[in-house]
Amino acid sequence: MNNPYIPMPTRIERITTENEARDIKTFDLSFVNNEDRDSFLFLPGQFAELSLLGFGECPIGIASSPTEVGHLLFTVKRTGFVTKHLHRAEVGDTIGIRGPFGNSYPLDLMEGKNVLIIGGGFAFTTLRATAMYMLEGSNRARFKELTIVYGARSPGELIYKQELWDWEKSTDLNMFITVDKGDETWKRREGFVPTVLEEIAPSSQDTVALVCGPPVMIKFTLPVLQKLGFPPDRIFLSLEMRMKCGIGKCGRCNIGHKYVCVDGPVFSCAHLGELPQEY
Amino acid sequence: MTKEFVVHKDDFNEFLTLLIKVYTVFGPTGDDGSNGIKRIERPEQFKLHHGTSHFSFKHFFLPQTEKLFSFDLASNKVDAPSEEQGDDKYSILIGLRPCDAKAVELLDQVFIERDPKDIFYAKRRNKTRIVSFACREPRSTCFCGSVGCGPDSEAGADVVIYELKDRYVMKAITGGGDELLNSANIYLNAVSKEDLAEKEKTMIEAKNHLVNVFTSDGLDGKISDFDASYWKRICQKCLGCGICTYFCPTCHCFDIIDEVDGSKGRRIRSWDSCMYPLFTLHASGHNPRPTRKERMRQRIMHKFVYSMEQYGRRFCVGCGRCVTHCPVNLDLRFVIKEIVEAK
Amino acid sequence: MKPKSNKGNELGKDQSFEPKIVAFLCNWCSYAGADLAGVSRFQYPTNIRIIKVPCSGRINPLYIVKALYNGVDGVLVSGCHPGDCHYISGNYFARRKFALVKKFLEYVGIEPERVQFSWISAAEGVRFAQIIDKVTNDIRKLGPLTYFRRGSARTGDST
Amino acid sequence: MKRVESELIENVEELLREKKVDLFIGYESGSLPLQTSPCFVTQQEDVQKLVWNSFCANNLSVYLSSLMRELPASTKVGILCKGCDSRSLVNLIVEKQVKREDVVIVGISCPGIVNIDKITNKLDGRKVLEVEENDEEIILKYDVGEDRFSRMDNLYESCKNCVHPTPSVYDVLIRVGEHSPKSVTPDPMIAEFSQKSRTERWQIFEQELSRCVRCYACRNACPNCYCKECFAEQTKPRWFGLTNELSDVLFYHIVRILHQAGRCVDCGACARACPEKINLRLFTRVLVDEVRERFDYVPGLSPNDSPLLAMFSNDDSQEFMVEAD
Repeated sequence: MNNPYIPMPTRIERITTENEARDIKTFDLSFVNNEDRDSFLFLPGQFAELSLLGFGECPIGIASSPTEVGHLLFTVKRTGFVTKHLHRAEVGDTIGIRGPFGNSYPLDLMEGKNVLIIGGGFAFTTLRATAMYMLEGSNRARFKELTIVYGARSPGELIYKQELWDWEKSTDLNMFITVDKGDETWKRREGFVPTVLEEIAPSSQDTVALVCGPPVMIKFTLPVLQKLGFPPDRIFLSLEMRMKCGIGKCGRCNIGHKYVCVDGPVFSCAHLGELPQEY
Repeated sequence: MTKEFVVHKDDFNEFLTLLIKVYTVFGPTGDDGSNGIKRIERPEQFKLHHGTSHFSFKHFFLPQTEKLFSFDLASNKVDAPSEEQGDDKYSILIGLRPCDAKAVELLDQVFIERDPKDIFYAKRRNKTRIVSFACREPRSTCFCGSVGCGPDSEAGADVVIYELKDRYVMKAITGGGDELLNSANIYLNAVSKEDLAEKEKTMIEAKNHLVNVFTSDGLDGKISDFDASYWKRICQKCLGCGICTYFCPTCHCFDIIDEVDGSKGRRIRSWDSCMYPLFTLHASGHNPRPTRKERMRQRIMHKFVYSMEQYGRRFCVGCGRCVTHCPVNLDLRFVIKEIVEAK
Repeated sequence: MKPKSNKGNELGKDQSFEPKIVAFLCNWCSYAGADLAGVSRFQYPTNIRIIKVPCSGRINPLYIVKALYNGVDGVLVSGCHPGDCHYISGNYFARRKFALVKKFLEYVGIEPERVQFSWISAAEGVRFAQIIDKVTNDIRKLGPLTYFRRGSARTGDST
Repeated sequence: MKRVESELIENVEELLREKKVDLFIGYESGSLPLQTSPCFVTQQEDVQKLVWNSFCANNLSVYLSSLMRELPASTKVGILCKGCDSRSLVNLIVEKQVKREDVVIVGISCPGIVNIDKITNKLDGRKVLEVEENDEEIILKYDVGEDRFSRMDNLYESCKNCVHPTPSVYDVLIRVGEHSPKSVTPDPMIAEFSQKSRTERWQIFEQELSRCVRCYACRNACPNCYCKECFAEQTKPRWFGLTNELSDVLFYHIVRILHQAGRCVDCGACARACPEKINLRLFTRVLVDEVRERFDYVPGLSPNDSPLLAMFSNDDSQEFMVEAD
């Protein structure tokens, strides 16, 4: 009987500060025990509970794709008690990890279709994992056209900047980067993600949309997607909820009869429509 | 062939003594406080409550505070509790009512049947046999009949004891129950037709005692109007304390936090309640259930609707503790009745 | 990256019990009194851990109970003499609060010497040393505060 | 009691009819015999639900602080107040949680509330069909036979020592019990507990509170406890543990009771709400007596008082201060 509450020890290999406000950091972890690493099989979209002994745990989406061997990335914004102390961690410290939990983005449904990824602010973590997974050599052919629309409040708040610039140049996908308000050095597009999405107007023909971002962005993005002809069962959202156990026992992360930690965090809009609007 | 035996009332203490030799026996000892379940070394200590007990038996398997593991910050080492079962001697929890026994079976669905198994709960539960007493006289607040349970329900119990005038009819429900009765078989007598008839009569009498404010078949699909106006009215007098959830035998929500003392520390889980403000408060400050209306609605929907979809079982056993203990007498039976009739 | 815990060292291993005492000193008078005692080399026991607060009126009974809960054996709260308060009435409000706190803690069974209040002005270096000496001896006689100390582990770092 | 009920219903009907009140908080008969339950009346036809008997125990002022935050500013709320409820309400007014002009108070000079546990313990399972009462007695009718209980012997402790049965502030007063305030005495239970030795007192304090399951009913039933974020639920910082281990439970109760210093009106709502029947008044009442003796202050008597700990006087006694010997 293995104990589902015991975290697996990992070592922090690298910490990169993602934004100017320095309150978003990406932690690259490596497992201390190899059998933990081998047992930690996940798909893009899943999350894990990061555990800091003495402070507690917090559920964070896995930002790296399973194809990035030797890397396990978690991007964490400093908001609460545990994340505040996680931001004080240094390279070489040991933190615990439990998981992988939840479901992934619907890779089988996306197979052989176009994929539209819409991200906002620091909620681009699991979407980055999905993009990396799709762009990986052998996987790329399984999917047709990939379009990414990603925006943030200001240029300094964009995360994974290096990958963004590489993807912009790459021909494997169409990358659209925007900021709500640029500054003098900003030469690219300016505007909210929903308005940019309307301008680009990608065809909804045979396309699956993955959306993740702050509630206000989702509120204005969904109508645009509907206008573009995306049916609710081909729009997927990744939700955030207060969580403690991550395994469907502690009873707090439910939306209707679905637990976000077990039946989510990825839900299709159609599915969400059936559930009570209490999230 | 279910096995039923008769034990005379004056043999009961000896019968219990034999069990105490073979098993470690726990049960109510008359102390009404929340820690009312104690080890029973002598049969006189065992005091069965009249009707449902003040506290629910839940904290025998899911204690209010439980250490998940301790850790040492200096070495960053985690020492998990030992996995093996400790002494493999079985224990008996005696003195439950049928509603409590069914509640334990419902908790089994959450912590044992559904993966991943919760080893803390499983460690206690797998080693415990449940001996419940059928109800002769349900309390005025009992509504087990309305939720598919009953004064003679056998769900969750290994042995059910029916109290007659001068004897007990003991029925082994599971193999474990069989084994349990055999370990004190010198006091078991064959059950006669009259015994069974008297047992039936007392059970029918008990069922007539029940006041069915609503009926279970009227429930399906009725409690679904999420945005109905009655939710606001229902919760108006609720004080938002945690009594109804802490005394409910099927409420199993818990919180996990760390506690540190110098370089040593422990991660503990302790009871939590959907009626408390922090239960779903996000770090961003957003709270999907900001007021008591949403929380009361969640408590009722989870027990009567969501649990049906998650586990195919209704998570209310009608023990009536939330009715008796509520400081403002917010009676769940009349709330359900109002919801069903409003449909 | 350890959780910073304000727990002192383990209990004094030697036989003579050395109490741990928290002293909330008001910045304008008592803390200055302590400075004066230090500057003038007056000897006083080292058992007290000084926490400087703007005024004795700033002390919420929650802090006193939290100190006892975290494992100290006694608490002293010291402020300016009535009339000397830098904020005019801070110590007057505090006096009423302390009267009720002392009454309640004593009533439920915590030894009165465990939680003490005093007025020490900036010029009373000698008196500061004497009071600290008296408080420390009182508490040393009582022995460690075991019956209220936190269970096996304390809550996570409270910063 | 029937006269009082009809008088009450008349008053509330008039208040609602003339739009003096948008909502009236009173009692309705409970779902169990011997129990009443708070009820919120907004329509005229619901007025018949209102009752008054010896079991109207809840302190209804507890709803006012949250109601005043939720309802639009102009709403007028009517409330039925016994002596202690009105003093809790005055305390809310004094502490600026409720404005006097937003509240219409129907006062009842309270004859004392009967402790249902004392009666239900004597029922041993018999089912009560009907309850009647007169000034001296409670009459319980079973399917066969009946029982009579004296009201005075079965009152709640806080009612037995009640000094202010008549509301300190009201718009309409319904006279029930004709008795002037009793002599001002320290509560005998507190005096007797104080005689015990220190270790004995601490042992009782621990024993009583060891049964606490931290359901927070004592806090949520108390009109004085209206903080948006209670210290018990603060996470930045977390002051004490979440367990029901003794040190956490004692921390919570000691600090909560200290927060009642000079504010508690000894209505007994906390002790009534406790599911474990912990005698909380044994620990809350001591400060009520201390505040009266030391500062000659009784909370909740007039809306233009100011809170005890928001005032001071130059000659407050300070005998407890430590002096260098």
